Amino acid sequence: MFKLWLIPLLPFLGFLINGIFGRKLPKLVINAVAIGSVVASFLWVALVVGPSTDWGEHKVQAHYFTWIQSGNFNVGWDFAVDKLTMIMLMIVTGIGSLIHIYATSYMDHEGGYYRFFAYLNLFMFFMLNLVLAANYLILFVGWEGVGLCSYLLIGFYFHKKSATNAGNKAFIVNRVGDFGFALAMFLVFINFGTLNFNGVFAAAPGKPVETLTAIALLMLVGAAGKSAQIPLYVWLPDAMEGPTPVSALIHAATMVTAGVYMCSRSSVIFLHAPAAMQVVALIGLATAVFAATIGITQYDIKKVFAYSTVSQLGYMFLGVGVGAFSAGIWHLMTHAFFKALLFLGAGSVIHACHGEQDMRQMGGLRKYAPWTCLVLACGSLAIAGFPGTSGFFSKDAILTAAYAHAPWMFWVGVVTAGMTAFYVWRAFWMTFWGDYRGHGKPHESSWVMLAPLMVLAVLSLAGGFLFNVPEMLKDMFPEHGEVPEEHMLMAISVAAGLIGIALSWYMYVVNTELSGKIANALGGVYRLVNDKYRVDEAYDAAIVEPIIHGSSAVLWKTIDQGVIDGAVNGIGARAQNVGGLLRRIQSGNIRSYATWVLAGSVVVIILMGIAGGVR
Amino acid sequence: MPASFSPSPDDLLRFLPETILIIGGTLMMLLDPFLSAKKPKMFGHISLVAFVAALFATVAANGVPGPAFSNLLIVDGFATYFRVLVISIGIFAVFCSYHYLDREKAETSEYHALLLFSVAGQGIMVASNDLIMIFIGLEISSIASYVLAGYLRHDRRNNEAALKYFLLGSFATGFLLYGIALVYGLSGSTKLNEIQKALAAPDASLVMAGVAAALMIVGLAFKVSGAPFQMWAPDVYQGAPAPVSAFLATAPKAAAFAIFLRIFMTGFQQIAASWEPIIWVMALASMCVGNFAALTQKNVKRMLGYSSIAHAGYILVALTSRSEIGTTAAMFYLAAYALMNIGAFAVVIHIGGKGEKYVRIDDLAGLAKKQPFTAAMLTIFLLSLIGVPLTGGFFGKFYIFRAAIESNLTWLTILGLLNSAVAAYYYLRLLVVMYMHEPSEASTVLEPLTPGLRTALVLPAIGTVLLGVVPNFVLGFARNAATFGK
Amino acid sequence: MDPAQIAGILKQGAVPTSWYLALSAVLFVIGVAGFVLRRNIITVFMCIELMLNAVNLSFIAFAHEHKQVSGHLFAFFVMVVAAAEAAVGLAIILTVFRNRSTLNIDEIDSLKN
Amino acid sequence: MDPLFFLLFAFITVACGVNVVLQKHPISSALSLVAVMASLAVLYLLLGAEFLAMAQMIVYAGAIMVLFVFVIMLLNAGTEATRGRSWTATIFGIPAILILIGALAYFMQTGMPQLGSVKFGDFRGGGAYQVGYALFTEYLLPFEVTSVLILIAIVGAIVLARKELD
Amino acid sequence: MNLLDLVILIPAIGFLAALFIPRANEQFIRLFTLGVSLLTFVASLGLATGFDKNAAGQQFVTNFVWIQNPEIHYHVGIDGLSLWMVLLATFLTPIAILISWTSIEDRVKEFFALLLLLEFGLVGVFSAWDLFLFYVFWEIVLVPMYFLIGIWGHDRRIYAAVKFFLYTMAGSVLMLAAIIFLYTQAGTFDYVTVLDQLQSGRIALSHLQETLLFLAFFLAFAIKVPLFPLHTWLPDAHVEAPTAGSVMLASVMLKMGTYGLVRFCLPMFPVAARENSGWIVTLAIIGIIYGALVAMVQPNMKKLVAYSSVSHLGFVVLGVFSFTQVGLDGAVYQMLNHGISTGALFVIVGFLYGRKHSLLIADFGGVATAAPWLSIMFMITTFASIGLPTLNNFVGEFLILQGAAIRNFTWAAFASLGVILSACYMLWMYQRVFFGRAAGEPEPADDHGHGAHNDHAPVHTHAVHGGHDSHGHGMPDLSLREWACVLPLVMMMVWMGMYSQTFLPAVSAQDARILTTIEKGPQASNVNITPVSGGSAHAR
Repeated sequence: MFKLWLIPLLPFLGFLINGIFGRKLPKLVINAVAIGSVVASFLWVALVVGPSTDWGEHKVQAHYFTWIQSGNFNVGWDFAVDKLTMIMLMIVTGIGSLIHIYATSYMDHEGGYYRFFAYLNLFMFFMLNLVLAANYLILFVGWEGVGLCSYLLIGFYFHKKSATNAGNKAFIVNRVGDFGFALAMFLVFINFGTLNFNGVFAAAPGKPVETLTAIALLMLVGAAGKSAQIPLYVWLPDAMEGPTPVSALIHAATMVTAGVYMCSRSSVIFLHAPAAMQVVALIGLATAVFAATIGITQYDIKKVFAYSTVSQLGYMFLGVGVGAFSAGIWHLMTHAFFKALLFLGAGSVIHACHGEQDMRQMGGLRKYAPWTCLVLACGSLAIAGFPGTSGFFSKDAILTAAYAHAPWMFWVGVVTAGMTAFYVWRAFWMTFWGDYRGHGKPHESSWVMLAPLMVLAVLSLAGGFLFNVPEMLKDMFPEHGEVPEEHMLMAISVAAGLIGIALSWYMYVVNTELSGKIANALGGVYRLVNDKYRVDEAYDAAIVEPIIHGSSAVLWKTIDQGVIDGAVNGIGARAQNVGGLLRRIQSGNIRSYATWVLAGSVVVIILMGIAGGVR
Repeated sequence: MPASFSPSPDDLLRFLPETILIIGGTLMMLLDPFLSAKKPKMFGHISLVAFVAALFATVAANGVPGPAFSNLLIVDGFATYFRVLVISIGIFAVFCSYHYLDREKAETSEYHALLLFSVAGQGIMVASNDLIMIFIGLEISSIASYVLAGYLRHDRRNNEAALKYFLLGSFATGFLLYGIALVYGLSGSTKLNEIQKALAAPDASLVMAGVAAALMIVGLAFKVSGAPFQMWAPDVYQGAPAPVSAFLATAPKAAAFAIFLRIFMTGFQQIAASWEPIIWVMALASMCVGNFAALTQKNVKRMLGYSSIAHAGYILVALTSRSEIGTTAAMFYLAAYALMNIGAFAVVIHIGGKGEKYVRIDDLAGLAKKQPFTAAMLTIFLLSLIGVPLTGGFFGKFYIFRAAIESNLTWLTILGLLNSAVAAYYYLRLLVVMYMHEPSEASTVLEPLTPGLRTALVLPAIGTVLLGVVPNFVLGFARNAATFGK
Repeated sequence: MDPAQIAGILKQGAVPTSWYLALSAVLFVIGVAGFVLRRNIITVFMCIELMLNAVNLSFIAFAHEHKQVSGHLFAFFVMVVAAAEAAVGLAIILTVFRNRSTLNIDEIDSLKN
Repeated sequence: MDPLFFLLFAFITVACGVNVVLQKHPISSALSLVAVMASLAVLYLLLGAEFLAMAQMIVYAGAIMVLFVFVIMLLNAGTEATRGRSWTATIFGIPAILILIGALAYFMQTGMPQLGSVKFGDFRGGGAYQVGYALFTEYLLPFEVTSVLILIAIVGAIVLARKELD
Repeated sequence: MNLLDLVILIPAIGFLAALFIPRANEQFIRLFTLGVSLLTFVASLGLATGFDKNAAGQQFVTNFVWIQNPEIHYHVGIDGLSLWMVLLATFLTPIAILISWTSIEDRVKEFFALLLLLEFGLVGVFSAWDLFLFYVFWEIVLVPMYFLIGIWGHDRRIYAAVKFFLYTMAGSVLMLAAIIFLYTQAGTFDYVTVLDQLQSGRIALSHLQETLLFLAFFLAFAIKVPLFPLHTWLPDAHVEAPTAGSVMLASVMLKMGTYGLVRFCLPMFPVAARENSGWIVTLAIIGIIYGALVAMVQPNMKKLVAYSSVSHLGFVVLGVFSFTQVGLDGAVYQMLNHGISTGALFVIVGFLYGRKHSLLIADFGGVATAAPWLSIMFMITTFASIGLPTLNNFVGEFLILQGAAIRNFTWAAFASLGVILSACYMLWMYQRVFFGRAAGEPEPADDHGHGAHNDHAPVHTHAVHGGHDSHGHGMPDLSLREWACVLPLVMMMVWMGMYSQTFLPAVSAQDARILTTIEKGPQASNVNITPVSGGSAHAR
């Protein structure tokens, strides 16, 4: 009807063309294919599917073929579009298009150019699959597929061990999450007999709370993996090893928000499992605070934004957890705008500084890269929740809902908002103000890169006005209770943001010595935070190392080679020993042989005599 | 049975195969002065002719089944089966011998005469219906074998083998004979059917029958090299000239098993309940002793000696099941066993070189590279010895264990089968050395395969495969024969 | 068998067949013992003859018991066999002695294990 | 009289039999064996086996034992070496022999069916005529076949003992 | 003579014919065996097209008496279960021949002839419907594989070959005992009859008998699978075997075990199977995790893949003993998947070995630069093996785990850990072999990026001093012949991952029949475990 299959398939074709023939194609063709396929897909969504979709109750369903069928386990390759999907489709294809365009310039001097775009297109394919899916398994296809692309793109510079390490880490940590997701699906099928969203959500309200809680918690594990929540967030900061457009597209705007999307998609289940909701909210909140503290201490510009992403994702989970699904999705969208902007801007900065990522080696860039400075300012304002910007609306929606749920969550959220404003602006000041501290002469990026930035800057600023997500989604999710003190709360959060900005201005523009003093004063605490709480090290020591050493020393060397093979070879050796013994009896001496004959006959005679007597 | 001075023509026909063999042997002695200097190979040809003629005579004799010579002999399917078997083994032994005797410069009429006499003795054994006749046949076979084992009298190994074989063989014969005497005392006859009748009588002394049977088991188990009476076998097979080992490991064993089966399945059937457990243990012991002791052998001939003990164990399993199926299985297995062992020994003859210098397992190294055909033949025999399907060895084993399970000998079956897995190890070692090691010194001096040995390889190989793929032609005959004419 | 019985037998003048059998058994075992315990090959071989003689005695005793001549024939055949064995056996012993210059049975053990 | 004869010759048989085993020099053993055979011949006679008694003396004690003595002389076999190497034979041999005789005695005692008794002259079926008749009628085949046995013995002796193979 | 007979006979005839080709004509021998195997494959495609998936029972049946008394039939036929197994064997044999094209130089004739013999045995195993015949084929397969490993293998080939042979032999002799026992009860070796008699209760087995028979069959199959802790022959055999041997071993021969479980163990002894499923599944799960953990720390690629097979086949056993339609379907499907993906892994590892004559991971690095297509193919295979959706293994693993979850959620939870671990060991290996730079490798080739921004100096400066053209010679990309080996496999991965409907319905229909017969088993009602099929207990 709407040829929904066209949406993911276009990028997929791009992937095939670039992947197979890209080596021999000129860059121009590669660009055309890569960008063209995504833009075409965007246009299809925006111009054909979007307008024709009734924004009311109507839901577009499409069944293409039966994928897996076994007994009553029946999963089709099914797509469906409703409003939530529509929003996601717009974000993915829209931002995807922008980033593709940006990347043609950013990656211009890189080796493996075609490879990069092939991967990127493949990512689009899987991501679109994810959002279009009409059942959990197809969603899972996209889910895993984007993980694959994430792995490939993080490890894009595959000569670098740190890059491939990061890729592995991302994939494996995600696998841990997928483990939960898969188990959730098993439970869903066992209890609902289907994996189709329609069927599941229709039947969910009637199911026991325990079951739904279990399903929801397992889904949360999956979502935590994909969306980098505690305790599975560790892969995301490392994922910054990938090229910057990747960080923007995959590790900020789209893929990492899949967890939020999935939870919102399953809102029916979550809503009937309040305990799980509570857990979601707590994890989201904890992640938000935790990552924000780390973000304050980082000097690598991409790491700052990475922790900021983790933190913002925590916000979204907080929104979902307190029942404000639409707020979560709203924040998802605005975050996609401003975080994509921030990352791409950071890319531009890095580009300007000839690959330097350490902010201590930057400074004063506003003179060399004024446009970059400008757009980054917009993004930073948005993330700080400056009134009127997109971030302001979505963050406020979440905090309000949190207040309604539990006021203390609101307060924690506000503190986090302040910290967010602080560290984002800290990065801003360190990069653009002061004097240039690096090498070489920084330069402004090309217009191909700046154009998408500007679009994003506009969206960051105006996204809140343009797309009122809660309004769009109001029939999908239950209404959230009004909070009487709404304006008050809004003021508090805005104030927190402003304080953060001001503080950072003071510390990094006015009194640049201060930060060092504070850091020294805090001593161990500071170092702990700067070392990201040494969580990676703890994981290594507690999980990775024991597993590897245990596997090698205990399982392989001891059990496999020692015990089992030892037993097998031991049987062989025993058999040979027995053989040796028998051979010794075979002494070659005729008299001993005769004795054996004699002894044997004695035994036989006695036994037979006795047996004969018994009858 | 009215006594008469002149045997009937039928009687003579029923004894024709052995007559031919004996005449052939005697003729050889007469021709010795004319041939030995110029054409020593003729002796081999003559004995071949005699064997083949005897084979035809066997078939002819089978046409007039029945007892002969006042019931001392009986020509039935069972007898015919084993006559054909031992005569065929004789033929293969001749083929094996041509090259060997030539190499050792020991081609004489006596060798072939003794071979013919030995087979004649086995023919008598298998066709006997009387313990005393069995005894005489056994002694003809054995005494000829003693001499054959020590045939190369300048070779110390030959001497020792002959001495051991002779002394221990006579010792065991003493036990057998004592058993015969006791049976005779109990039943007043040495004819198997009379013994059976006598033992069936309600007042028969089963204790003494048991003792007599025990003594005979000792004698027969010795001949078939069943544990714990097996000790001589490896020494003798190792020490005797290789073609003689091939012969000793097969023909006397087949004949001994034939009388073992005949005596215990007819004469001593009455007291089966008492001998079954004994044979049970003996079967297991033979399998274990043979297989385990073979594991670490370095000499191929000796290894084959141990392996023959193990195979005797399998056949004893068939005997333990004491059913017609069991008898059939034993008969079938003996045929398969004979073929594969002759073949394996033929390879040993081939690689041994003058004075049997190269009979260690390591001397097979690289055979597959130097002479792939020989290696392929040995592979067939070894696979059959292991018991891999589509070979006679497998089907034989299968049939034996089938018989055992039908007789509720489940545990013996399982132990036996596990044993065959153990056995695989040492046979595999030959394959390993042959295919996977680099050629050794032995293979550098290896001569091309002579026509005689080639025949002694190809025919058994074909036979082994045929027994595995289309076992019916032998199996059907064996099944009819296993009834002992009942 | 108590002395009284023996006295009865002596008086009667007939020997129970079982006495012959017992004698045969004893002789057989002596033969066996000699085989196992003696070291000279020729002596060992003579012990085999002893065993065969013991069996012959049994045969003849049983022949008497059954009043048959066949037992005698068996014994006769055993003698022939013994003769043939003796010829061959002594020839084998001769060759062994030629090659090794010993008649000690314990020294003929090069084929082993 | 019979029992006394029996006991006398049984005693000689056993004593000489033991002597065969106990004598150190093979020639002594051989002579003891001749004595065993001779006394056995007497026992055969008592059992009515006239022909066999004669055969025993002529064939066994005469021919076979002469062969033994001849070979002993030929090989100049001295007193047998005392060093024994078979532990098995010494450790297990003697107990096994004792158990064997015990077992045979026990089973004969308990298991033997009721047997008759022997009185000299009560069985006359063992004369040369009867034996000869049986040999050429009922036992013709084994009789003829034993000739092969003798032939083998001759051939075997030639093969093994002649001077040179050429 | 129907098509199936042809599929069985062509390799056999080819084998015999190959023996008579003069050994000097090496190229002709290669072409001849390839031709034979391709012909077989084409013929077997006819089986797939002519197969009616809705018909019960076996198809393409040939049944005549081979040996009278005991009546042994040459009874072959295929059903939904064996169809794809046969195709797997015929599909992989040409590939195995192709990958050995140049790597085998010693005794060429024997090698390729043995591959045909192997194919004959494998096809036979999967199509035999007479227990005796099955056993015959089962053992025949051992022989060529023994020689393949022992003659053309690596350093410790002899140890590995003998271990392989003895392990399998030890297991199969007990199966032989069980087969004979069944014969004595049923009076026939014909599997259909035996099964019918067992199910109708005409053969009344005591509980103990059934358990022992089950265990006898199970042990033989479990060794072949191989199930933990009977697996230690596998790493040795895999590592030492030549590539073609590893491929056939991993891809097809291991399936003999799992196939046997589904074909024989379950239908014949349903009660024993259910009663024993607890510890069997426990072992399977231990195998899944254990195999994965041990694979992770292997320094040798082939050994790593070998242990991964232990892990993957643990899944299959788990699926089989879940006694659910879903699990069973998944298990059968996973057998095929594992055949394809592990086969491809070995094929590519073989390519790597051919280039560098090493199997140690540590000796590699940076292959992706020198041989991008090789790396991409291996990447796809890796992800297939990890169980990425859209590639084949995912379908199987998911169904298995779903089936296991239906039966017992804890099983699924533990087994799913294996999915995580599989990503760990495969990716870690991939990283070490293909990424990074080979020692002494110069600046990367033009189209392969080091990040202009991100790539820090050390790698650069270090690399400049490397030999100039080492990677060009040492690590060429895929040749045409190699493409011909890999591409069909990769295409199968995608096909099987994307459109399982080609394969699953036939399997599913047959599995359903098996499950029904299990539930109908004579004594089934006495047992306390309620059979569960699919998710029928819930929904609908």
